[in-house]
Amino acid sequence: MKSAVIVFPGSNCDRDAAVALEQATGTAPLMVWHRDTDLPDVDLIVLPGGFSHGDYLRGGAIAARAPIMQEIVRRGHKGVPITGICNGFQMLTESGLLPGILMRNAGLKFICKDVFIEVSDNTTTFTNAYAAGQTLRIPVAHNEGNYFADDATLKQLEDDNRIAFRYADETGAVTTAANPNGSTRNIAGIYNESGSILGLMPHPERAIDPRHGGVDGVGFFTSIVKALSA
Amino acid sequence: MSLANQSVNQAAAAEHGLSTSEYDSMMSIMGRTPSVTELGIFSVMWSEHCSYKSSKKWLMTLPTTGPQVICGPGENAGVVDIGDGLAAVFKIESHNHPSFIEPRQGAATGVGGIMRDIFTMGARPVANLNALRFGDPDHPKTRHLVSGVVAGIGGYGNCMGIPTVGGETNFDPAYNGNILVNAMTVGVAPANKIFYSAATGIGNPVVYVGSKTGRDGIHGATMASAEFSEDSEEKRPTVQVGDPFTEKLLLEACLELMATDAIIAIQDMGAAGLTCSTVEMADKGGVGIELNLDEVPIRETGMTPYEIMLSESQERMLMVLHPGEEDIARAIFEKWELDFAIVGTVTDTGHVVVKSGADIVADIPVKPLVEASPLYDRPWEPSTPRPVLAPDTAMENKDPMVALVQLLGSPNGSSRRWIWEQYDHMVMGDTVQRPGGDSAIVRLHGTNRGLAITTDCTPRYCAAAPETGGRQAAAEAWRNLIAVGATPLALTNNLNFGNPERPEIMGQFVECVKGISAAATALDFPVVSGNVSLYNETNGEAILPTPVIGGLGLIDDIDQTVAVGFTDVAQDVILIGDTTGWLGASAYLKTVEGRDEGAPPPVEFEVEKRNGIFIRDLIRDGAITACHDISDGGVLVAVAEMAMAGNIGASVNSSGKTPLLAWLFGEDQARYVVTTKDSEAIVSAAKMHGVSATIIGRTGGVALTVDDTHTISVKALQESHEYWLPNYMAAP
Amino acid sequence: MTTQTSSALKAKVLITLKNGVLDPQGKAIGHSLAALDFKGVGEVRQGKFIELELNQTDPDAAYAKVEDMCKRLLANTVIEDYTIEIIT
Amino acid sequence: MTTQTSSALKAKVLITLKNGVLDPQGKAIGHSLAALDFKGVGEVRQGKFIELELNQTDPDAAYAKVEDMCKRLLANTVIEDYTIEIIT
Ligand SMILES: Nc1ncnc2c1ncn2[C@@H]1O[C@H](COP(=O)(O)OP(=O)(O)O)[C@@H](O)[C@H]1O
Ligand SMILES: [Mg+2]
Repeated sequence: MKSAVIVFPGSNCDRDAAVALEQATGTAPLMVWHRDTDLPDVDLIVLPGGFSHGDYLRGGAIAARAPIMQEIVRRGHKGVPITGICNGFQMLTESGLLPGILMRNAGLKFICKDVFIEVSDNTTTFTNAYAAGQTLRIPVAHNEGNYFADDATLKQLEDDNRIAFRYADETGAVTTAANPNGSTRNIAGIYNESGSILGLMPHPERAIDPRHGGVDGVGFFTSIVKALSA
Repeated sequence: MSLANQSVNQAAAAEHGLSTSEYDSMMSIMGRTPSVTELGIFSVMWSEHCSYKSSKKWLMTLPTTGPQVICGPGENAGVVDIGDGLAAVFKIESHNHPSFIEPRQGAATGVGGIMRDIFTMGARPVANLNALRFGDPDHPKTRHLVSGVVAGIGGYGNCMGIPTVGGETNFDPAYNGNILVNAMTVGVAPANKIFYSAATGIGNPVVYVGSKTGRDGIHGATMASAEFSEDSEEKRPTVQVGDPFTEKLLLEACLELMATDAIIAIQDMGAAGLTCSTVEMADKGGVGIELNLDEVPIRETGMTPYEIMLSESQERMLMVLHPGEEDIARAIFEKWELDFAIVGTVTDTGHVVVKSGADIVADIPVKPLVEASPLYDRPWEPSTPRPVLAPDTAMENKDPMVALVQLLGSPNGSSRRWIWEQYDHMVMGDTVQRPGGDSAIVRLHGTNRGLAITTDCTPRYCAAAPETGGRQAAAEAWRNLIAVGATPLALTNNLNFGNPERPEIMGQFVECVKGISAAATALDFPVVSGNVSLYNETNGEAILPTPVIGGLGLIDDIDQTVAVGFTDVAQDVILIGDTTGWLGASAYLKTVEGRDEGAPPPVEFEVEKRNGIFIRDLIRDGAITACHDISDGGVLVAVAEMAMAGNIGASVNSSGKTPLLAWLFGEDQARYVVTTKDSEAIVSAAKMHGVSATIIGRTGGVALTVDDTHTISVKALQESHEYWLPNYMAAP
Repeated sequence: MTTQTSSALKAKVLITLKNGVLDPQGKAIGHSLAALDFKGVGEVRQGKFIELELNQTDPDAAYAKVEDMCKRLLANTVIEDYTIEIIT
Repeated sequence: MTTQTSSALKAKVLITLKNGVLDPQGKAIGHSLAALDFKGVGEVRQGKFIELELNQTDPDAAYAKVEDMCKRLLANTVIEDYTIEIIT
């Protein structure tokens, strides 16, 4: 399985994503600089976390207009699996690959801590190693993770079962208290229509090592490997 | 800057903060009337901040060497060998005055500045820490300052992608008019590829990279050396705005260039900007440098040479390159969309010569400028010793659990979670002990080894007995490294004091330095870098003496470390070290009884070492399951913190030690609480090593109980511990 | 980006949150104002203000260009509206 | 803070960085516009726009009040300037 991590000026979870991918796939991903003109054929594209362009204007906004994003959008429409983590999720919404937008956290503060998320559907490229309804403990670290979309979009997401993860408490109950950032309907991650593109705020690449953030993120990467190497 | 238009005379020099004798020595070095630009250069080079004129005499007494030390004080940061061909590069730096004026930007640029010091030496930063001191929580400015400083530190470090893994935070009315923001960064570099700042090679190009130069922070360096007064609001426009995004690019570009062999010398532009970096690079290399200001990338129109030389715009670096490597370097900086300009050459004149258009605007001999920089032996008064209090000084019928809750829920005793959750402490995937423990542990990427890092200082001890306070600060840092299983390697220090022209303040400084020096020598814990921040006072009210110690330790195997939290039920709780019930200058007396009295606990290095090495070996042998050093609040607070972190209760037995409150809350030094599955082995090993070890309790249940009579649930402790700071910050 | 003193025009762009979109920053400001004892303050909304120097002379062309900038970058039209003013 | 439809006045406040203060956001926007091939864009500066409903009727009193708000909360006068417009 071949993967690429796109590096933007200000990306800072690119190495973490690469470590996780290498651990899961056995090969290091290609690290592609945002100004590189050609993107090799890969099975998976990762838009990593960080502060691309300093998060200036809006998180992910400037990166989403980078020339390489046109190619990424094209691949996305062709069905190439893409995942955007944190700042990468913001790029996906800003580029129109996913609906809605990630606004400033309701508490107006950066927030870095472990949260629990509930896996809605375990049949997707990104979640097949989990059980449906499983609760994962995964870190978040962001300033703008407050998902917003209009009611029609939200209904569509719900109807199509495209809400990938919701913030929950330790027992899996989706409650207001468990929502770290004010996100609409506790949304922590969403899919595109076909399920080939996933954006999520929590960092599965920070939960692949018992010494660091736990291992609940490992399934995310093994799911991908299983889905894409088959 | 009206100053720029003045003709240079004694009055102008005085406005630049030069004394009469400094003015005279400038005149004799120059042998003519200096230009305004030259005066500006003298004034910043001779400011307290750049010249260390009040402190140098005493700093020279600190022990700075050891087999592990690759580079001690004098360069951008200290460098120690950490084995396997790697070096750790670290330093702490203050940004106190700017953070008081504009907390968010002041703190942010402080973090940016210390990170530049680290990557200038070729190291990738792997961890940030921050030591903060704020005024009385009830002071009208405090909340705003806390919120701004934390947002600024987080904003900068988070954007850079460097985890902020620890620090300390105190509140005391002595900081009402003068908060302290000390930022520490640790980086890792190949031990054989450290970059230094000595310019060499006559004719070699001098290159400017990073952001453009604007009118930011002109006279920041002299401001950081002047006491605050009511009108310091006037100095506001000198505050710089940080751009962490540009610094992230600068970091990556510099490390990319450093992987080639293009760089001869490199120096970041910090305080006093282009002036300080040019003079230091020339001085260290024993050469001259000629600068052409027309080539300096400028952000604003109409900047004068004076302004360009003194600007403190952030995110800039100066380098000397090997001739012929300019294009390689330029291509890298252009890739990262940063400015790159050849602004000068290394010369054999021994002068810094600054040109602007057809004019020479400054021509100063480097050696005299640096060597004649004033050094003072300021008069100092020894401190008056406080009486030693007897253990029965504590209130007789105070319920210990009520006191415990009070301590854990007090401004100085409560959890700092509200702060560290605003810091990305996990990015880079190597934080194996997060904030909240004794030391943070950051794994060396791709290995099973790690660095332990902490910052420590107990200002109330330093105020009560400065030398003891200095000894204690260094010993506590050492202890915090030990407590996770690390071997302490070296320390960095940030000496924050009031106005050194007052003999009693200078006395605090001198005695604290003596204490640190004694501890560093005795504990093989040399001082490899540091920073001095003086004149921390407003309208004559000085801060508490606050010599912050940043400690670094090495861990050979991160699987042989422990944390503070209880790990299981039915384990024995052992107290290591001697307990006399020392309540003088304790948190208990101050917080619970409102008494700031008594001599602080003495620090005995022989005991310190014996106990510490014993603990570290236990951790390495896997003999203990949790460890916490005892500091503020004594044994009971330490046990409570272990219970809260592990979510497991414990029963503690004083075995009739009296007075009970002194035994529970006294702050005797060199002590630890550990838990184990096999206490017999530990007690007998302790006996063999001459270490005192007492089984004082057992883990289990959901409550913390003392002598079967006093009890409180762990949940109630957690609630009171976690309540204060977020609740305080949520109030309008 | 260079600083051009010869710019003939300036554009001022206000970017505001659409009606109905929650504005936590505005709300927080409202709270703080109340805490500072400012009475009679109704809703508070926070937006962005962007000023641009444009090196051109025709205000209509400038307007069209800035509108294009808003659509393509400056505003996120999922939640934001923009208004443009060209100053000659 | 309550939403008062009976507010008699609105205040619009623009908060801009003082001249000479570095504006990293404006700089990044300028870069991005250039990358999107917008030509002839000079300096770009980003500020804040705050709209307030005020439950009072006298525009002069309202102005004075909002100015006080700017000094005490809305603007960081160390690095920012503000301009106020009262709309009746
Ligand atoms: N400003 C801060 N930033 C990050 N972590 C902090 C800060 N202040 C305190 N901490 C963390 O809170 C914990 C408790 O701090 P402290 O009581 O000073 O510890 P100790 O007594 O062991 O030195 C430590 O893990 C420390 O790193
Ligand atoms: Mg400790």
